[in-house]
Amino acid sequence: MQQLGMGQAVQQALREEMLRDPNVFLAGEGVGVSIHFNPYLPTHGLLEEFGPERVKDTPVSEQAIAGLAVGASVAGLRPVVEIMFNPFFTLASDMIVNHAAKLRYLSGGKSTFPLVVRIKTGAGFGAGCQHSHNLEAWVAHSPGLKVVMPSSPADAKGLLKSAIRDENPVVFLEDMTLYFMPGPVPQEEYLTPIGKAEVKREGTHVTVVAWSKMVGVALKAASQLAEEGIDVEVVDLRSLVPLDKETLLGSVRKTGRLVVLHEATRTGGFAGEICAVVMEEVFWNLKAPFRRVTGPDIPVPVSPPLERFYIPDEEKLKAAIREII
Amino acid sequence: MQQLGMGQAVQQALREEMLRDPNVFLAGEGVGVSIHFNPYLPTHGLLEEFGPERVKDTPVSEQAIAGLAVGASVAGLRPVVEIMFNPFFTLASDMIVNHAAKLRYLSGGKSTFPLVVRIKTGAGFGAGCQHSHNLEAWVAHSPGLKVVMPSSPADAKGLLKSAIRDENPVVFLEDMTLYFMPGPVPQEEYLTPIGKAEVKREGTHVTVVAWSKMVGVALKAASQLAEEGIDVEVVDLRSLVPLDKETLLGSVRKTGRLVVLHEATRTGGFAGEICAVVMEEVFWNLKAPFRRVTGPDIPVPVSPPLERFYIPDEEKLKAAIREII
Amino acid sequence: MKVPAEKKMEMLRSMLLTRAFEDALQVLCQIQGKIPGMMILCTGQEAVASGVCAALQNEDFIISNHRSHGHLLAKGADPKALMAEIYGKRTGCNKGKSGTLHLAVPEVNAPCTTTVVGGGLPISVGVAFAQKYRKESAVTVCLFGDGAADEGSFHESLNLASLWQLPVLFVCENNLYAGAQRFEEHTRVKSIADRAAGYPMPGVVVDGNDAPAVYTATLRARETAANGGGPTLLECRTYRCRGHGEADPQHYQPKEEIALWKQRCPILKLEKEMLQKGILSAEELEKLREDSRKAVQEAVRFAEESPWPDVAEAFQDVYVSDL
Amino acid sequence: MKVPAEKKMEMLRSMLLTRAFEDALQVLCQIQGKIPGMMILCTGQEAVASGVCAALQNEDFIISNHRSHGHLLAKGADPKALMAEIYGKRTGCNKGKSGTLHLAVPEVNAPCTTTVVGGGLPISVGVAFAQKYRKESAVTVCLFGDGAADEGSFHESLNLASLWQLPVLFVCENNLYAGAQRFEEHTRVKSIADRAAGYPMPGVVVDGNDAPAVYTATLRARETAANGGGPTLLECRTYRCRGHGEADPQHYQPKEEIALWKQRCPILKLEKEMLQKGILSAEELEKLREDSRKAVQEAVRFAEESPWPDVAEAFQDVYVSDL
Ligand SMILES: Cc1ncc(C[n+]2csc(CCOP(=O)(O)OP(=O)(O)O)c2C)c(N)n1
Ligand SMILES: Cc1ncc(C[n+]2csc(CCOP(=O)(O)OP(=O)(O)O)c2C)c(N)n1
Ligand SMILES: [Mg+2]
Ligand SMILES: [Mg+2]
Repeated sequence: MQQLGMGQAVQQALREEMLRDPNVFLAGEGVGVSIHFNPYLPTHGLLEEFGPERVKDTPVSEQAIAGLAVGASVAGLRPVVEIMFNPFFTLASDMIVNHAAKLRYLSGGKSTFPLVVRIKTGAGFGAGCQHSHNLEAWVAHSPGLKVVMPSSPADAKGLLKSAIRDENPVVFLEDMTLYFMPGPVPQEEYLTPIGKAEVKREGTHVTVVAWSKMVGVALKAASQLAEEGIDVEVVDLRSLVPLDKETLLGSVRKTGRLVVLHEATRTGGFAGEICAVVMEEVFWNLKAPFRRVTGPDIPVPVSPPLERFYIPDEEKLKAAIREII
Repeated sequence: MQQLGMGQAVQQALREEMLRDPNVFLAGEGVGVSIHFNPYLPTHGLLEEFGPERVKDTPVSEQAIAGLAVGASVAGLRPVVEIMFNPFFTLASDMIVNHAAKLRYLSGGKSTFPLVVRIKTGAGFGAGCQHSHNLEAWVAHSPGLKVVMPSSPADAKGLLKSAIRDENPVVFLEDMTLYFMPGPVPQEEYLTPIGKAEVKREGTHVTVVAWSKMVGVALKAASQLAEEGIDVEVVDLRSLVPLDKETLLGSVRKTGRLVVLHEATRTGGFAGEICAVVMEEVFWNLKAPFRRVTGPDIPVPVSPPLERFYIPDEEKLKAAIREII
Repeated sequence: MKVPAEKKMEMLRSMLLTRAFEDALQVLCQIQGKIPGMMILCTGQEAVASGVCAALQNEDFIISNHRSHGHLLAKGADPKALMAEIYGKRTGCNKGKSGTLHLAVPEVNAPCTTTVVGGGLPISVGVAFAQKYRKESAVTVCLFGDGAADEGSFHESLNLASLWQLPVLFVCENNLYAGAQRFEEHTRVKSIADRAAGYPMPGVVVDGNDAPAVYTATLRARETAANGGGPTLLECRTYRCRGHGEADPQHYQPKEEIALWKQRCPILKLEKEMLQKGILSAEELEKLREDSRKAVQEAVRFAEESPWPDVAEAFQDVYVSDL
Repeated sequence: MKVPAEKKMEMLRSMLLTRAFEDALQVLCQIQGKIPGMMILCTGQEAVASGVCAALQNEDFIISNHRSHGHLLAKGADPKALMAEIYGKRTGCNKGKSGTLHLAVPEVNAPCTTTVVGGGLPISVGVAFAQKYRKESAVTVCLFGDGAADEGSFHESLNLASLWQLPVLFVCENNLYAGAQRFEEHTRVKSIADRAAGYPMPGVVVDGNDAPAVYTATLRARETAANGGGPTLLECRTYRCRGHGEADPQHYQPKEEIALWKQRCPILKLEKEMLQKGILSAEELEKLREDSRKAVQEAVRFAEESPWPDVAEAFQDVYVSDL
């Protein structure tokens, strides 16, 4: 099977969908000509392949980029636009949250907005808190949007293809660290359904719920704990909205223990939602309190030792698991 | 004691702080001359009293309004700016979340941003989802900000005065329905500390945690349930950040049961955070699963029966409480 | 440019319909509990919507704002469905979810309306992009106020539309107020059209109370846009005769100013012109008025008699298929 | 206007310091693991920062952006504290929390720097508001790129500053690129200064590689602003000789273009002028260069020898007092 980084997998998804459907186009800052010249990056080479009519470099104008997607989608196209880094979601958030998400409802179901907003996310590249700030919890708190956060190249490809074909607005968050971690990606055409979590590892003692880059951390911790005889089940949510409650609740029903792991800051992070859902539904099966392993409630600092400290790692996760076993 | 609506209480707080400190000024859309002429509204009469140098009507430019606060505060003033309705927070969110909240950290603690952003919030006036969308969970997920949501006129006054004197950026959310519900407000000078929850009603069977307008709903439900012999404790958080864990956890430790009530939509709402915190810390005291009573995961609809259905009420709360008693 | 008589008739008809529609709303919204939410009327500004829409083809799109009744009626929206929506009834054009502030009428290519000031601008650019992408000859019109021209979205939108030479008309309805602020209290620029230089694109000012003048200016801008010549910023100078909304006592609007502009009523103006030119008789005019009153009566009856939505319907239409 | 010799000397000195500082960074950032994050240099654009800051008073404020080294050094920031911050060391001016992209130096009235493109504009308006509110005679300068002039924040800021006649100078460093986009690929306006008409305020274009010219233009705008005459939009035309950041291979920048602009080096230009006019000798120049190299060496040594912050420090400085 081909081994690709997540950027390349995204690239393949974009290429295949653009070949399949002439209504798909890309827009964003540097999606055509980029300040990087790197085949590992998601939109590399697509301008050359599809031309400037379908691969649109935009000015630095996040509101216009998001609005372009809203308008083009209601007029029948399938925009895939990019917001360069997650903190700049703020600048596009009126268009995404007050418009893309709500205008269908406001039309009484008459208008549709089949658009995808791709956002690069994740700390770990020393750029500081105005470039690194995971805001998936904001998006998930915005009815009308779907929220996808793939953890592997294969998922990224299959989920993005599904997102592009979805009739609803989808926010698709790509952790940049994953661009450079190769993984197997099937050669043949496939779609990964949005809304289905994946049990990445079966286990009996505790359920760890994670998404995006943190799934790798969870798997590492799980295999290390296996040597201590702790049997960890790892659930990769893949999408926060829709949330695959069945898989989530099924797992915790079985293990009776839950740790939620995410990179975003703790207070108000999506781990709270997971805890609440599980608590409401499977309380009587629980054997121990939950734990959340998350970024601390601080902006992401630049200094390497501080940034490393910010990002949750397998040591922190293992410690949390041990606390409740 | 004087009986004031929350708008009048806010007005008193602004007036007193402006009299006390010449560095306090107000800015926003219609904070001086308003399309309403209504003494119940928060900034009514302040332009006449303090003049156009200190009560600044701005153009319809939310980014500029929030940026004005950031810049003026770092230069030594004490801005109190208004974002007209909560959904427009999106338009100001880059300035508030990426700047007001982070620039102190980015300066290594050298610069301070003592500003207040007042935001009108809450459904119930038939204006629809682009005017009604409670986003306190977004703000609470943004390290560097404090988040205050008063439930009564007296609290609004005391908390706003504290917010204005706070050295940190504070987001202060006012539910508009409360503007027109009079309550007692002490005549003499007082401050209400930010970060202290209040037990509004003591009870032994279940803890209901609420804030803002929903505290009134909780109290109503509590007194109705009392007749059935269900003894409800009502905790008014008053601020989401800082969160008064001591009061919160103390209450659930006592009752063993928790229902969180908020008007914001369910998924990703701040109820999740409360559930997670309590679950992590007082698991062994719990007698039943938690419940969340919240707005459903839909944009706020306009049609009167639908909007009424959207807003959580005492019937829904009582049903949830009965489920776990 | 000579404006054909039938175009004048079309504009007069849509202005009369809008005026009758809103005159009814003015009364209805005073009745406690009848109509939810704010009530924002365009009384006195009808010539903008009517002039603009008379210059458009059916396939052209419009993106409107909070002051949308005139825009949508002029584009051909069904007054019954609008009225029922304003009431919040199930038969409303948006099933009661939108109310008066965000009326969406895809049937007449008004697929969404936003009450976020300035929000329509980036969306209209997106619609126009789709038109150009598909090599259509249709155009998109964005209608917005003078206040919206201060929002950042205005700037980003005009720059992008100009850069890509998109077929979009930015029609600024400068009614001299943005909320309680007079025009000169929210910007020092003398004319919104002056901002066209910054993108650049043609900037045109027209008397917004003169429907044929609006029509003519729109037709020209449409021609340019449809032929690949890019966007135009068209400022229509008019006046907000009523308050920002019906709850606004207009305490900050000079009475003489209101009186002056009421004399400049765009409907009276066109009626007079048509009567003088002999392309309209007094009887025809009375008939037109009667028609619009009847249409509005029917719309009100329809709305009144329509059922409320069921609460279960609140969950519908968030997503294309339920999650 | 005649520019005094000592002002020229001041500008030359700060340009040389910036160049030496960034030449060192160019090398250091190639060494794996030495410096975190992106490395964004202003090589070739030094005349803007130096010309602007030479025209300012100490009490004036500047708000800078991602390309800030020159701005801050010209305003008088300590190269040691900057360098240590860029390394992420505890002794950095921001204790390692900011790194190179958001250097804040309140000591020289640069209280915050933002890497959100366009983010500095509304903040600078706020700072200028405070100056006017307190009836100070100081002004605020906002430094931003041509790309930032497409953000909505630009528009809102200029409108508000003009409306309130605030003492702020909007200095657009038009280096002909915004990321990988050439100027004419991100807007059709011929000159950012043309946008001044939309607010309105004076719009001035100056050769951004000519420090004395920048100085003179800034002095004039400062005078106007400090005397209540309101803001100016000053566009300094220059060129980004290096990539957007050091990881950028500049594959989209024509080699000849880069070569041409390297010949227009603002430092060589001023050196030559000063040597010709006899206000600088070859020996003095050598001494100036030597001084800046030494200052930078010292800064690098300081940064290298400084300790890393302790992880516990990550929790400090979020709030004024911990929650
Ligand atoms: C982003 C945003 N800010 C504020 C408001 C509140 N608001 C509604 S209409 C309005 C004034 C708009 O003025 P203008 O654009 O001139 O339109 P007009 O009402 O005059 O037709 C304001 C401030 C809003 N709806 N959206
Ligand atoms: C809001 C926002 N969008 C995108 C970026 C990514 N970005 C950083 S610099 C830059 C280009 C800015 O160009 P310009 O303003 O001309 O400044 P220059 O880099 O040329 O000095 C971009 C797109 C950002 N930092 N902030
Ligand atoms: Mg107006
Ligand atoms: Mg540039």
